[in-house]
Amino acid sequence: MKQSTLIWTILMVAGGGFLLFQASKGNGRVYVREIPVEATASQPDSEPQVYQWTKNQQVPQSEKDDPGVSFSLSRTVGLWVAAFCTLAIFSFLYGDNPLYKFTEAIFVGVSAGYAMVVAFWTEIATNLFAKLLPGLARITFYPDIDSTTRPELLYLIPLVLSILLLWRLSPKGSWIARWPLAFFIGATAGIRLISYLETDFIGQLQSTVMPFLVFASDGSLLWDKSLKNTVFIVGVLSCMVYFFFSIEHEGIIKYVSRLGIWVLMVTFGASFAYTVMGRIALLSGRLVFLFNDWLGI
Amino acid sequence: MKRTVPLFISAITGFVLIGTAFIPKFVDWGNDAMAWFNLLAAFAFILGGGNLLKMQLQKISAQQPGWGYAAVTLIAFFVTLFVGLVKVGVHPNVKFPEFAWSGDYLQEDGAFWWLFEYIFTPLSATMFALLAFYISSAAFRAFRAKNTEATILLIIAVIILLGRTYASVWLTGWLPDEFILGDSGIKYSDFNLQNLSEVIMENFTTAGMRAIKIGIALGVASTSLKVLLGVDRSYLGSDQEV
Amino acid sequence: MQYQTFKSALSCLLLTVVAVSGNSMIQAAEPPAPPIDFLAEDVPGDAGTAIDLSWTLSPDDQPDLKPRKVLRYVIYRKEADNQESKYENIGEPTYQVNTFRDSNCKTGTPYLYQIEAVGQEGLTSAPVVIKEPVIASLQWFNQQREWFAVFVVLICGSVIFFIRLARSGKELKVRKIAGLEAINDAVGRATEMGRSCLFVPGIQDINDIQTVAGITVLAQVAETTADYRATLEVPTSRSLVMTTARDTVEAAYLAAGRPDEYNEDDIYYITDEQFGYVASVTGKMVRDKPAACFYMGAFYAESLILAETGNSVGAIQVAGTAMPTQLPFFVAACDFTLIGEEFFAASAYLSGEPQQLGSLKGQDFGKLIGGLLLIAGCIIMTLSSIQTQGATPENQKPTYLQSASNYIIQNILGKGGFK
Amino acid sequence: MLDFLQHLDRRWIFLLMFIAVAVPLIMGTTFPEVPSDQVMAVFEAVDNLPDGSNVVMALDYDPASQGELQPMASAFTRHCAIKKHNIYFMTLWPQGISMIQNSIGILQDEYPETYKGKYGTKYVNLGFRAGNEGVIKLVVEDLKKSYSTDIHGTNLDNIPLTKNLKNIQQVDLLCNVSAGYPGSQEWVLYGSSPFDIPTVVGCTGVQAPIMLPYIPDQLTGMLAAIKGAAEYEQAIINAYPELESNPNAKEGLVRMGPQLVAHLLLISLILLGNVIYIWERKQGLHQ
Repeated sequence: MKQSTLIWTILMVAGGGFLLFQASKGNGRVYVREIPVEATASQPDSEPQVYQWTKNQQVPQSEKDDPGVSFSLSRTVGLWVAAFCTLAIFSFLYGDNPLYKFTEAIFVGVSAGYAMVVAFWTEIATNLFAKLLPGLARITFYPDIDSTTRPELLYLIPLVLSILLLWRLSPKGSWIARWPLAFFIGATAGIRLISYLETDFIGQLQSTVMPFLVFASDGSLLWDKSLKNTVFIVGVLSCMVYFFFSIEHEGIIKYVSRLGIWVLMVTFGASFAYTVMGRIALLSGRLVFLFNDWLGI
Repeated sequence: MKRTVPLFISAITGFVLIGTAFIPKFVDWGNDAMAWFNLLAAFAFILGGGNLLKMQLQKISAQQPGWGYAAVTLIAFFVTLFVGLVKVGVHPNVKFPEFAWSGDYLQEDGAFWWLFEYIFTPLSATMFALLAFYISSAAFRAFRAKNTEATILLIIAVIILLGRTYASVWLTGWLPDEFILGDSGIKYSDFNLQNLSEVIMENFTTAGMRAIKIGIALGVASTSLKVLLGVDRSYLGSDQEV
Repeated sequence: MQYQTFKSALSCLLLTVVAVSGNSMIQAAEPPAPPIDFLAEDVPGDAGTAIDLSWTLSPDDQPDLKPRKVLRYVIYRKEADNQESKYENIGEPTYQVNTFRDSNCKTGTPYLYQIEAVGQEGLTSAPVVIKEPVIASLQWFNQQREWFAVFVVLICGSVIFFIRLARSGKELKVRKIAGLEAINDAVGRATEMGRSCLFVPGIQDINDIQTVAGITVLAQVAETTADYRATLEVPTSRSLVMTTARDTVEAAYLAAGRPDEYNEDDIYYITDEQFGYVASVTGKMVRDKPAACFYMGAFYAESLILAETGNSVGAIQVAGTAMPTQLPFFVAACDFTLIGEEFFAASAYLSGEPQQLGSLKGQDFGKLIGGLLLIAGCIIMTLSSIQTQGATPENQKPTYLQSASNYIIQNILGKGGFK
Repeated sequence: MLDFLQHLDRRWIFLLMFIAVAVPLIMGTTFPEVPSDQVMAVFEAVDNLPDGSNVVMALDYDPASQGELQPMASAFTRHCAIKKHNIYFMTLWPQGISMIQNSIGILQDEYPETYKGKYGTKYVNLGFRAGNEGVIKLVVEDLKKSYSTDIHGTNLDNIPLTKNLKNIQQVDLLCNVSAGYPGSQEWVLYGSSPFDIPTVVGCTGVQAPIMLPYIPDQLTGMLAAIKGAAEYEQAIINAYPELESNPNAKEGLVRMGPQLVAHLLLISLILLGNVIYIWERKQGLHQ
């Protein structure tokens, strides 16, 4: 135990020293170019006033001495925070630890807040507020709404349903909150029944109907294509047999469903290996962030 | 009563929407219902967020182990919510500068953008990248030739793993580009790992996926019907109020 | 290296050739010839808002001509009955395109269409107008979906039929599914060890049918945990799923006769964001070490993170999902996996109610229809390809077999309707 | 030894994986790639256009998938820059804006003589529009209906490149890099296939099987996953050897190094696992 603590302490100190060294060389800093923005009031009735502010554009480190480029404290802090977060999540691979717990707590808080903010601006503000009260929305968040837009009263329905849902919080009659849920579960069932049967049942059958034997235009048999088609059709059929619930896997069915499960295993083995590539690319991406963007190796 | 009315509501909604799929004039009703659902889900954040608060506050007030982390979660949550809803540091839309609130909530250089760019994104991306590690431990542990099925799984996985990198050229790149039997259309080089992995993907994997999808479609149909007919009504809770 | 130099030399050469030939083609621009056979017809099976236009390409619209003589076509429309109506531009498809759908029509209004080919320097061909006005008419039944409606009626009908049959007391036999028996064992083991069970209902909202199926499985699992007096934790990533799951579990505990053991706080919301949710659930797994983990619902990339973490704490894991891309990971990392259709059958099996088992028979009937249709279609296509083997396709009537296989693909499984 | 392996702590496996990815990345090890036919189709689609053609670059991905897709987007940008094409950037993903910024950075840093200070005449950034496939349907028929201004709020009628552009059917090529929905499939379904716009895409490994059926009729070519990106980079380097010395032009090739090592590691892990398993069975541990 002591030995491992010592090893870890040495590693930490070495890592910290390396970080300081890299930082002293000017790595891990972000530079921005300030771009002035000038905007004039758009409404005919408002005062003809010019508004000015600046916008920052991140530039590579090689341009840090260019005119108009300055050191950005907030983005530099951000870069270090991002690097800290990355390392803290990776530390979970070693085992649960206070660093991970701290990051996890932040992650849950920030992501829950993020999801709510996005839902507020993209759903409640855009799809409810702006639809029901376009006039008010125009002078607050969405000036580009046409001034002749009329309220769409149909959107009162989801509003009422939402209020019914929130009735749950009241001490009495909270069962009424099941009504909107029942409405949407019913809608889900109806819509998915149609869409799955159409695209996945009929659609997949349609693309599987093909001849066992394929001939070239001069009448000779194309061995490879015929073999491919036959394997394909037999594969699909045997898997379907495997999924049958009514018949026990006995007799001939046993062998066919066995073939079916083999085809499924080939499918799974291949998909597993195929996905590996993308996942490793993601890890490379994170390491590139640490090595290049942060440490500047 | 408490279960009958909702059951009635879901059955009518479901069957009406099945019917509208065949009536061109009403075919959009389903999309409308799903758009409304997103609004309902947005309002439901009050329930979820409320629950999150309650759980964390309970931990803090009872001084349960790790209550400090609960406090961190609460602070992070409120800070994010505040800067996002109030659009801290967001400049107005360039077209309409006189409307102070017209800027995009995720505008570059805003406080919410900073949280997104430097906390949310690296955390998500790193969590996602952990998969590379878990894939390696799963490969070590799970791909063992316990029976025929598992053996097939692992052989295929190895072929594809090799076929997707330069290793395929090292190992089987020497296979000649010649026909095996006269002009049978099959070449030796068709058996190099890269082609082999493509053949597997094209034939077996697509076939397996197709059968799975056909089965899923039927499963969805029967689950939907069970819900609509009230055969399975577990999602509605009970008749009694506890 | 030699090859590369050769190649770049070749591409230089090619470029020069293209450039030279391009130059030599430049001549005084002249208007292109108009397109021919301009036709319009009402889109079948729609709500009367669209008209399809088609034409034969202008003779000057050649794919290998450089510079192109035809750059695009311009389509105009006017109301035939309205005297004040003028031709308005409704779309500009590019060269080599010979169809256009005007999906902005008023139902029942006759329209006239006009097309022009536009060439270099904006020169236009003579306009071509359709002979008779077209009307976009409203259809009350989408005839393209006639055969699909037959399938929906057949499959739904068989599910309903078998449910009725089961209700009337007829015993239905179904085979066993390995993963389902494991659920009871896993809960039992958790009780013995004094550890909790974890149920993850996927990361999608309740408007995904997989989440609904996951909740129905949760109802059965909750009854088992209530029986065994094991703790059941359900972290959710959606507020509405939390709400529904609470109702479900509460009812299950009530049904098991242990309403006092139900604890609302064991079913809680974490966050909507995929990876934030996973970070929290895996953290909790490592700390609480649940003895049994169930993953039932719609999963994405997080499937393997959850399953590997569960494995590292020694939990028995049962997963069920209809996400084809995530099945391989569950199959590799979990003890038992309900694959696709089995997942939807799970709650019927677990409930043991005969009427629920009836729905499985309905599913089998659907597979039977699909399988037979597939075999029949493939055999007919094979026979027809043997029959026409080596024959030249030109000026020959389609044989009986050919039209039969076409009917299967285009009409029964396609959008052709009965016809 | 086998005893140690039998109870192998998975943290050792994690460490091996880390080394397998990190070391080739730091060393910058690359392996020669042989561009496949599909990749060459993409290369030729960009290369055979006359210099200075109009290309729409639709970058529909976010930082989370940058690891897999950035090399493709960079390679497309670099290739178009070599050919001096006029580039229209746009995205259907809100986070795609910073992805566009990366590509513009390449144009300005590596090809300053063609692109520096030529905003509006050689390239234009249309930014993000919400509406998923709805935006695609609009821009293929009437660009200015959904994009009245560029990302800086300048009216499109005041920008030389967009002044006369009615819709994107008029461009010579559409390059799309996408990580999911909305992305390649939507561009093909609503853009390239109904209007016959020549289109090439770069997408993740997960999307590749979905996109395959569209080739070659609706889709000219596709780069699938990091391997596709690496092959495309190789194809560009083969044709334009001056890029050989530019490390940024080998981003994908460099990332194939970790792929190879990691794949070999995974295979050895699978084999090792089976050796242990067979040994255990001989010891009678599995009955």
